[in-house]
Amino acid sequence: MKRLFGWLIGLLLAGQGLAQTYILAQMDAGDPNPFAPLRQAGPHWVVTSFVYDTLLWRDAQKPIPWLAESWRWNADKTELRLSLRKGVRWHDGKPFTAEDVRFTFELLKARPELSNQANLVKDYVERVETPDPYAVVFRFRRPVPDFLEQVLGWEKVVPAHIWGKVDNPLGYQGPDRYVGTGPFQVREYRRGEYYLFEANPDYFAGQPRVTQLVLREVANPVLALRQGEVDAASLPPRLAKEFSGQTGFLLTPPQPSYFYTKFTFNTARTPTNRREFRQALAYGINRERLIQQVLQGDGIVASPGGLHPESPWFVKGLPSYAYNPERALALLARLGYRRQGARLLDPQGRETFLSLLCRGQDNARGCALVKEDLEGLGLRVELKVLETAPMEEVLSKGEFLLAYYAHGGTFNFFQNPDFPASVYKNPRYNELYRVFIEAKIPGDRLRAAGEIQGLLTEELPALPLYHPLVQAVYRDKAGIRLFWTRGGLAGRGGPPSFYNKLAFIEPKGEVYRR
Amino acid sequence: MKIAILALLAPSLGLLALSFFLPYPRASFPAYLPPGPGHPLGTDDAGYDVLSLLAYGARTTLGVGFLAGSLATFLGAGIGGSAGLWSRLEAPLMRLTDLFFAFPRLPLLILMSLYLRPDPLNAVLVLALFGWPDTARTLRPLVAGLRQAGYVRVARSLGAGGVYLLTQHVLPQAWPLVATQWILEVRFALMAGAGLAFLGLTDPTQPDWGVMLFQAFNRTETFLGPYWIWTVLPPALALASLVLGLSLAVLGRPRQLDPRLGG
Amino acid sequence: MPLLEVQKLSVAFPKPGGYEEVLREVSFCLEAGETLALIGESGGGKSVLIEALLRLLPRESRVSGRAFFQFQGRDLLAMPLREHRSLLGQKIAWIPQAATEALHPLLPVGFQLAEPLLVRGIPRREAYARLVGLFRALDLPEEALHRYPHQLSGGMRQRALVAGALATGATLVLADEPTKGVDVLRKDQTIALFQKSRVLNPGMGLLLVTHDLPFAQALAQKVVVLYAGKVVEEGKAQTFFQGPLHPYAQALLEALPERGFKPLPLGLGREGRGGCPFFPFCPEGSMPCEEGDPPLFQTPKGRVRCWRYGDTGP
Amino acid sequence: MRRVLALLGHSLALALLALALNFFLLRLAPASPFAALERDDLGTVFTAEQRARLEAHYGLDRPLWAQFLAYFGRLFQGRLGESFYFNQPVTQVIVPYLANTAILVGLGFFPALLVGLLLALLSVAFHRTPLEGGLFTTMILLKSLPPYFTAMALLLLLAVLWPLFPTTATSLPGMGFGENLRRLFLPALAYALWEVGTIYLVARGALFSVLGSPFVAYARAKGVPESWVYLRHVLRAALPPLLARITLLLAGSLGGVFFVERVFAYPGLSTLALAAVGRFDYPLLEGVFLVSLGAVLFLNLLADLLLAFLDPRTREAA
Repeated sequence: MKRLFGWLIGLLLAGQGLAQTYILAQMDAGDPNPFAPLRQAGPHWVVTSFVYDTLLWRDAQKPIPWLAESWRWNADKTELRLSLRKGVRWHDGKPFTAEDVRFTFELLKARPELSNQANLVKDYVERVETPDPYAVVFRFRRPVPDFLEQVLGWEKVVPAHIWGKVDNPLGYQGPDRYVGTGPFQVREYRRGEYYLFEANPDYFAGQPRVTQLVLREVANPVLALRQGEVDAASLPPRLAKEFSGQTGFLLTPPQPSYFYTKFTFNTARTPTNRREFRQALAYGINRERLIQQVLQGDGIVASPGGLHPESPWFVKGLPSYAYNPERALALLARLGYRRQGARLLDPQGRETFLSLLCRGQDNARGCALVKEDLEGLGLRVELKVLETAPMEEVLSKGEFLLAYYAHGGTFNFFQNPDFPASVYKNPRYNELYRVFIEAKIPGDRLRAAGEIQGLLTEELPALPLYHPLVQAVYRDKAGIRLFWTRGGLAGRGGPPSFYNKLAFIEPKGEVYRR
Repeated sequence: MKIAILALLAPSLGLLALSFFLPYPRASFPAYLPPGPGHPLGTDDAGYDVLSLLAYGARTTLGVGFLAGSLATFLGAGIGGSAGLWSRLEAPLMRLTDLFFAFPRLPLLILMSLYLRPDPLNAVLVLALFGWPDTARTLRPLVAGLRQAGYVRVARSLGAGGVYLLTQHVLPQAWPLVATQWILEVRFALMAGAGLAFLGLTDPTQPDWGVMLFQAFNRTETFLGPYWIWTVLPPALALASLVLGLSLAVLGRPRQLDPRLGG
Repeated sequence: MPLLEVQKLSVAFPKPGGYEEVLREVSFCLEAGETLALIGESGGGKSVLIEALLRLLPRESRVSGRAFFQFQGRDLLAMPLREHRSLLGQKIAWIPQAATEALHPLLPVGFQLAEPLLVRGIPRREAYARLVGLFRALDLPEEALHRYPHQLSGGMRQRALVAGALATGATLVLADEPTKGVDVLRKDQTIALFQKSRVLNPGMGLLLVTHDLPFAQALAQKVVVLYAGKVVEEGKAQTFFQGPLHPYAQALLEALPERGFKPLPLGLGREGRGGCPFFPFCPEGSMPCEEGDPPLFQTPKGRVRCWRYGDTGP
Repeated sequence: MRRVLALLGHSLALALLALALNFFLLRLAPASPFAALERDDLGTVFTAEQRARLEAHYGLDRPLWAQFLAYFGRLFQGRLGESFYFNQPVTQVIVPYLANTAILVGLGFFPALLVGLLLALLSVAFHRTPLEGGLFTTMILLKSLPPYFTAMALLLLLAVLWPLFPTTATSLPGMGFGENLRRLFLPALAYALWEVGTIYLVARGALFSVLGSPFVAYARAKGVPESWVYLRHVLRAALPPLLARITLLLAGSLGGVFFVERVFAYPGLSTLALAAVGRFDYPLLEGVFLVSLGAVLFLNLLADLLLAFLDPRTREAA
């Protein structure tokens, strides 16, 4: 009965956009202030994207001008001139000007620990000038074409008139820390339970569709959706399908997430220091079965090149290491491993023992399956499960042989090879990466990307396993239409999410057309 | 009452025996098969056969439970006994017991998970560490009472050393009570062990009843479909019946020392 | 019609493989205004008799026989429990044995003593007033009412219990070993206490259970001697104390220091072998005593269960 | 008052020892909060400089003994330092979670106490009858079920199969009292079911030990009706040792709450603790340990005080 009633109310109010609340299922990410270096970037970023704005934003497909109306590079890409949007106000009513942008990036330059991407600002930005209240000029020490998306699409602009007075921004607890320009203002944050955001009526990009937006921590999103305890959640397709066809519910098409699970080798230790050994193990792991058993089919096999198929630099046609135990054993034989009955003996005739570390309880299932596959080849595998912090410690110190864990950010490359940098050094990779970052002509970038992916596929410091499929399920209220932001919310391969703030505002005039 | 206890202990022992006939559980079946031919208890979310998981799980759960229980009883009897016998030792040992009682278990549990790799052996150590104070606290007053018992004083006057007294006189007398404590400690270890697993502080790839419950709990499907019937009930009932059996077994046993012992 | 007439009262407790007889067909009468002393070695079942009358024995015990109570001439043992319970604390009062444990450690003394009155609906003020009067009569300090049992001395506690019993205005008072654990010095104080309570409540029937003969002699008008659960002698107090009939009673008297301090023969007699239970210890034991258990013979100086008083006379 | 001082002294010594342990156990663990910086959940890698500046901000760059002094210095001012993960004072982070756990324990423990006591009284009054037999076995059964199983069963039965109660234990803005009660009902019930068994058994034991004492017979002999005998005499005599033991029980029972919070994802202290372990947030962990230690010590002290004050015999001596 309760659900029917809730649905009826939704229908009635949908039209007029009267006082209405929309509840999103969202993990609690701590205080919604702008600076949270240690907090998981994804969830905190999604929560704060409703309260603060960046110079660039992204729609379903591409980056779009946001607080910055337009921008121009100089010839050798060492200077970037931006003209800002006018008439934008902070939540406390003060006007948004170029001084806020200058202050924000000078702050990040001085204190790079405030945000993940701030080290790029420190390394590349020499000075930030404001020729007039609505124009900003970045001067770079070295050309960095990707700066727009990687940094300006990521860093939240903060009000100078508030943070200017704060000597230690990281632990600042003043009530005005929540002032932003975003479509919603922070009304209440109940730790571990919910964020209550209130609409910012004169938001520059459009009128928010609901007066109150609640981001709520829920144990079981499916049950919460059924009972009307939340209005939107992202689910794996197998759980989302019960809502397709139900009146009042809308679903986005299933989407491979930018998170991926991967199997990492310690290239500094025998036997995983041998490239053929790593390739052999890659052939020995049945990734299709992994997806079938762990995700009940809700996943796609990840490319060994380490990039997500949706990434603009994704290269097709790389060798796919499809499950082929015979090929694996052939490779191992070439290295001198002999099969004796059920066991595989190494060149010295000893049994081959491998230790596999697995991060977090939710990966335990996958770990166990990989262990079974490798034992199928005759290897003896000892498996250990560790919590996040101890695991990262072990990885950074290189005290492991094989590791199984998951993280996001597969839309883009990383400064160092996608691997505990402390262990796998590959000068060629770093060279190619520099070329990729500083290439001026798109063609050069694509070629560099292709070479990097080819190198990773051949060298295989880590074998990406799968991308899980996700799908948003949400109530049809206030005309809200969720969509997947290609490339992640913050443009640089940011948090994969269906909660793009554009879906929660009525587009106004030229700023953003759906 | 005896038959009830045996009936309750039977399923666990039966499963333990069964584990020697069933193959080691592998994730080689379709997920969430309902109980039927080939899989009397169906399969779980990752395609493991629930019955073989339960059987092999019995090995770990019972193993850890009985080992930890015995270790805790041994420690408790030793410390409690000596605290009772030598008055000099009484204060420091009992202070130590108080500290263990005072220190909240939850944080200690978590701390252990950081230092110790989560394998069954460490689980035994952790559980024994939590279990022994209870036995120490129960045994000390009784042993102290025994110390005043006539014949113990006589033996002491004949030059019997402390250890001799503890092993020859005190413990044999207190034996029925130590056995009761042993059952209580095993019961605690079983419950707490399954609790450790449920909090994800044990090795999830080692089949174990607590891990089965934890895995089922972690899966949303458990609450959506009828799957909980064969993924949650079997391990829970197996554990509950064993613990219930032990609880009833304790009731019939002596809790206080036999008054004739001059206690 | 006597205040209390006990007929063939028997009590047995379960023991592995059957029942152990503690009281065997005990009969006696207690008149209003009279004090009867029930004498016997401790552990001879005397206290059990009181608990049987109060129906406080554990459920598994087996009680038979009748106890007619003068109040309505009804049988105390047969009436419904609720009705019996309503008599307690009104018509029947109990002065428990170990005064120290009988009082609830955590409740003030006054409240505990007033409880039987409060239960009857007597207002608190009136109940306490009655107690104050009795406390003064038994020279107990008034504020002892508001103190806790552990703050009172042993003697004070006993006097409080007596006051409690008297406060109920009960016609039948059952006192259980009032001198037990009382040192010789205070024994005569206890005697004075009971004499004063007789004065305060002249109409009451007082059943004194004791193994303290001088105490019984000082207070009782009638005496009943129990041995191995049976009444072995019953008679007027004066005649009894000049010369008891039953050999056991004589042995009891002679054991007193002022009467020669002869040691009492050990043991409570042979149950279950038919003959007179006192036979093995009886100085005048003879043939019939070994085979048959003598009945209670009526003699001018009272009833006695001993073959010597058979039809052949003493 | 002498005894109370002794008790306080004892608890204080215990607390100080635990405080020191609390500090070192964490600092020496094989993990550092910044290890997660090797790569955050979006693959970004923090540079060495960023990491160094963060360590400086939290004072982790100083030698261990200096950190230890700072730790104790803060403690005396009642501050618990700043959480690495939340960049906020630890007290500010802990208080809401602690409040939630306190509410859950309050809603669960006290009804369980009342019901447990009542059932114990019933089973003592109806000793050796089927009622007592039935009560006794159900209670033993309740204690043998793992707490998280009862919690899961309740969630399944009363929130999923038969949606009487919400499945989410977290609150919503503007939730009325009734709605709040509804969301707390299942977790509280699950916790109560876990505690009632133990309370019943402890109470039953205590009542039986009192039942045999002479003042009970004396009460009956005063014509006091049976119900009063149990309520006023037996219960009153058993109360001091019983309450003391139950308070100790509460101190040891925080484990039960732990599981209930885990099943309902209830935002309580244990949820915070588990999350803090994953991120290895020293100060927050220290804060959680201190709070739970404080609670346990307080309850132990309360148990001793209850025993002393509720019994007039020991009241003056204390």
